[in-house]
Amino acid sequence: MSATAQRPEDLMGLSDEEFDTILEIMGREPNFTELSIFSVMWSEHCSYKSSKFWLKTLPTDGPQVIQGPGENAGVIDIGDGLAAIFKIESHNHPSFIEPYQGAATGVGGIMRDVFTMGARPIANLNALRFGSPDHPKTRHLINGVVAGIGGYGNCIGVPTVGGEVNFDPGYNGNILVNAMTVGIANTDKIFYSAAAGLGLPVVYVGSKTGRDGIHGATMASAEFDDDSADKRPTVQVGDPFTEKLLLEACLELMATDAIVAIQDMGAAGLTSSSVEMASKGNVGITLNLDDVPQRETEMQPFELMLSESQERMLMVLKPGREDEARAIFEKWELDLSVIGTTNDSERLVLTSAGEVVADIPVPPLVAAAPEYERPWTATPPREVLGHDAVPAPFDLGVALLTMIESPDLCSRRWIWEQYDHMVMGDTVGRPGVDAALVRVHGTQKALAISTDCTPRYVEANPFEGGKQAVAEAWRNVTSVGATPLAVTNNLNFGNPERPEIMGQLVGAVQGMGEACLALDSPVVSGNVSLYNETNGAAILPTPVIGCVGLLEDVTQRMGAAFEADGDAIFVVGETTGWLGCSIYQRDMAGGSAGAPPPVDLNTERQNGDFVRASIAAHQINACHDVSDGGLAVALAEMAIAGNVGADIDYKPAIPVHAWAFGEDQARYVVTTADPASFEALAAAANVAVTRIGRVGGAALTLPGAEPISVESLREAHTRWLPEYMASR
Amino acid sequence: MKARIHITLKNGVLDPQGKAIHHSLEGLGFDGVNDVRQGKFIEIELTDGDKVAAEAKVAEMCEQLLANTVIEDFSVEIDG
Amino acid sequence: MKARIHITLKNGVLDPQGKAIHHSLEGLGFDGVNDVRQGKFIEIELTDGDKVAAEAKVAEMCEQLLANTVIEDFSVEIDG
Amino acid sequence: MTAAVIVFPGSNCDRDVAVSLEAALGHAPIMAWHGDSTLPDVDLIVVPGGFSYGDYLRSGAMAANSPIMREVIARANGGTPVLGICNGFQVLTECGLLPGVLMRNASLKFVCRDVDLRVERADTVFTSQYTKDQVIRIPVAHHDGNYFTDPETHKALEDNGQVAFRYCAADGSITDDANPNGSLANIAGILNTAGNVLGMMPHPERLADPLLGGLDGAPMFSALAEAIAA
Ligand SMILES: Nc1ncnc2c1ncn2[C@@H]1O[C@H](COP(=O)(O)OP(=O)(O)O)[C@@H](O)[C@H]1O
Ligand SMILES: [Mg+2]
Repeated sequence: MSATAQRPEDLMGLSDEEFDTILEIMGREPNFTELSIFSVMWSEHCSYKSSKFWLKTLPTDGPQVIQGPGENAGVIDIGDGLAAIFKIESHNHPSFIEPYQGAATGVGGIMRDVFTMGARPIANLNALRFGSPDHPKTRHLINGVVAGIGGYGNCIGVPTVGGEVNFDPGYNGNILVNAMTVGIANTDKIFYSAAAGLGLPVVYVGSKTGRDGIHGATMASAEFDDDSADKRPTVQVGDPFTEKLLLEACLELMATDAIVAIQDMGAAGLTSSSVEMASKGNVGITLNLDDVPQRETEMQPFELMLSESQERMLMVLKPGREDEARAIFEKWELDLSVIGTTNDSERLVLTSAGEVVADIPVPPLVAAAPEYERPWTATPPREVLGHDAVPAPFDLGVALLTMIESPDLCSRRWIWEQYDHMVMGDTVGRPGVDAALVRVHGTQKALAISTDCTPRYVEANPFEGGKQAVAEAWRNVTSVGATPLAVTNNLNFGNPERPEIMGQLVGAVQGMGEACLALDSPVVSGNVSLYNETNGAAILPTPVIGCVGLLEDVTQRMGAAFEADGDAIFVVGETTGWLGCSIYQRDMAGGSAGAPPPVDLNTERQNGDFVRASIAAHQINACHDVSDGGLAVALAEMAIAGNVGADIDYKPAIPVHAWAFGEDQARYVVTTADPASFEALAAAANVAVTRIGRVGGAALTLPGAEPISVESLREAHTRWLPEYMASR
Repeated sequence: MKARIHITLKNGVLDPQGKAIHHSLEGLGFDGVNDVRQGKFIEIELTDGDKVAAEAKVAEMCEQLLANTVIEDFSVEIDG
Repeated sequence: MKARIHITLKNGVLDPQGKAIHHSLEGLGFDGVNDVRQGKFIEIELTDGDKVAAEAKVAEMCEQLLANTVIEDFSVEIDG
Repeated sequence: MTAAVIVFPGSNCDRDVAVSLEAALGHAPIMAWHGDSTLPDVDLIVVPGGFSYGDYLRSGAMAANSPIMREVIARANGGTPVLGICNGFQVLTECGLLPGVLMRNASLKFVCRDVDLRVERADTVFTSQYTKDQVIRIPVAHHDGNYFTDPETHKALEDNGQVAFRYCAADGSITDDANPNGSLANIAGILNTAGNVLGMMPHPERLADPLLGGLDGAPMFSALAEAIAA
């Protein structure tokens, strides 16, 4: 058989070369079902063909890492026999088409990735990017996405404890919905997907299979077009109630030793789950498709294999344990069906109505998956702007009020009040600023979790922006007193076949990698979402980082609220007044320009370690990292959180607007009752700290500005989002 | 004048509510139930006027607000 | 055999959903809307059999589960 | 001196309330499965929060029809204290132990936040460690908490003193602004006529640990522990 063999008219998104490779692997022409399986397995989504080369460069090891990238989720050791299991995942495109169900099923999908490994999910977060508030679709999309995230998480009973939201016209035609889940398991009870062992039953559990989600770039085919449009809904509907039952049933079965391997059915459903289990276990799997529980009639083999119906799992059990498993799933009112067995053929064989409908060798299906080193061009460097390149505001106080009322900096209360952020009884405090803190049930430990990315920095300089995303997440976790342990990441970019977009991805990954290494926070899981474009316009490059840290004793946590009158306020880290790519520049001075603030990873590390040590030594009373909007915004947030003002009497040597709104990295605002010993500690640690004022009163007074009452700060901060959402 | 609107899930779209109701009916001992689908029924009281125009207007309301046409179908009847 | 069930709020019972829809329709510029009420529409596919018996059975389902008769009325039609 | 927590498919505050009960009682409650038709001898029954059956059809409707609820109704009629929190309140109204219904929030949105409650009755097994008119702060987290009933039933509730808690402003005044969901007369929780069944939308179990933001929910559990120990 050679490349001259008859080509089907439709290669289902595969290239000519990829099709030739398939002919070689099969030694014959693949039938329609087989070609469908190759097509989805070799799609960008499942094969990571554009990004794999670069992802391999990321640091993924460390003494804390139990399982890095490659399984359903990453696993880290948090001591005392416990592990934190977490991952982030995108559901961008479906959320744009149908915001409620798209976001809901995104949440459902990432939770399955976590509990399939044996963890009980304890926290959900979400990183959202919407288009301009003026865009006619934005309000509807926010409404639907927030309701969908809440609808799923609230119902299943896992608290949604944090996240982030940005607005930019670059997302007008392509919003981003990235969902992260963190779970807890015992280190000796972690489940993997390798189906090792022969003659073992392959078991399907969960919802029945319908024609949901059989679609997309890979699958526009003549056969599909023959079906009426309403036979193939492209949008999946989430069923959080069934997922709750699936979660409880899986955890109950996992408490026994009946499971050999388990894998959720996510993208490419039964195909990718069965192929992955067979490949990792070096076995073959034969499935009888007639035994797959079906919701609709006359489903074709390729439909059963490609369906992305939600709330399903595939398991390999020890022989003879089927009845025990069935009893548990029946108690939870779920379907369980033995649909196949493992064998030594290393082939995926599918049968239906007594006939073989597909027969593919697994090792080459996985190993020969394409991997491209796509051409890329580096983003041209931008000029470093001086202070005078960004004009001062007419009035510093008015500028601050305007900024904290703006879409990107205002309070997210309207969002997080729609999420049950307290269920499970371990959420410490309420959402607010910095990392979320969730106690590990029944212990004194807590996990600190934050998601971060500043796309305008990444756009200006992908390498620095990639570093900054890691640094900011790490800083947020540090701010509450926790030690960052590892990160997960979601790479959201445009079309990788365009060299300038590929250059963004390369730069961001390199920057991330360097930061993860320097900050001892390896990447343990992640997700890549490419082709985020509409009409040739790409989104801002958005490599979202989710960082998880550990606080051994939750009672030692640090808050961001100003507390005691008279506490001295310090800035940790150096303030040069970097206004290039700042929010101030973008929103108050006519647009994003110049180089973004560089991240010095040594300083970042040193300052963060110092802050953490000061918290542990009970030296400080409040701590907040400085990010979007600079010092003035950080101070305003601390004043609002504590309902106490501050008098900032420091006289900066640089223009005051640059001092107040510049976005130099590696900085924190802290308060202390004992400034002398704090300064001594800082000197000993060789960390730059600057005393800038004191806590007290009912107003925030910035250098050279009128006092602004905390009440008016709060009003400005909370006004925009509810009003925007109520208007039309 | 009254518009009666039925909003139902498109064929093939999963109906978690219908599924749960079906299950619950079985639990209550009702047999012979093969499938349950749940939809919405909306009644709109309109100022009297032209029936044909009213029907077009209500269809427009469904498109814009009442139905999610990605996953739902709707039908409109005008009474009286 | 198919049962079509309409479940509507009794007169005088507050309908937050209907009220919100009414408000939104006005916001979208639809005029001439005097009132909006939202109810449920449930379709049940039954094993074929006696129509009269089926109707009684479905009414029983409504009484026991599908409707909350404190606030809701229901009506049942059996098709085909 | 034992309590039972009823667990339905989709309950998700069952563990949370068990933690509070254990802290107050000194031992863990019995977790009773919805499909069981018998219940061991207990001194207190809690119907917890969550999304029983996904809140599909109507919140609480399917759970109200489960086998265990027949037993719960019998025990309630026999005088055993029954506490329904959030989804539990919805189940208690659906099964007829309490009058009225909990409709979709007036905002149509799920709401999770701390609210102020005015204690209207401090002379019940549930509330004896509060004082009448005390203002307590407790979280709500629900989509269907908008209490409604017909005018006669409402009048009877008020005349009999069956309203246990109302949403209020920080100073205890009953205002529209303080009402998170549109409930009739700001009703947040009601008793049956005998006073041994309480349904409430707010979650006392979420504020019974200082680390979680306060302790205003704890007196309910200690009051119950004291009452059933006596
Ligand atoms: N999409 C969201 N979902 C839930 N919480 C959110 C979301 N967006 C922001 N938040 C919460 O709002 C707070 C402020 O967000 P952000 O400005 O990103 O914080 P920070 O500057 O400390 O990183 C944080 O507690 C964050 O977790
Ligand atoms: Mg941040």
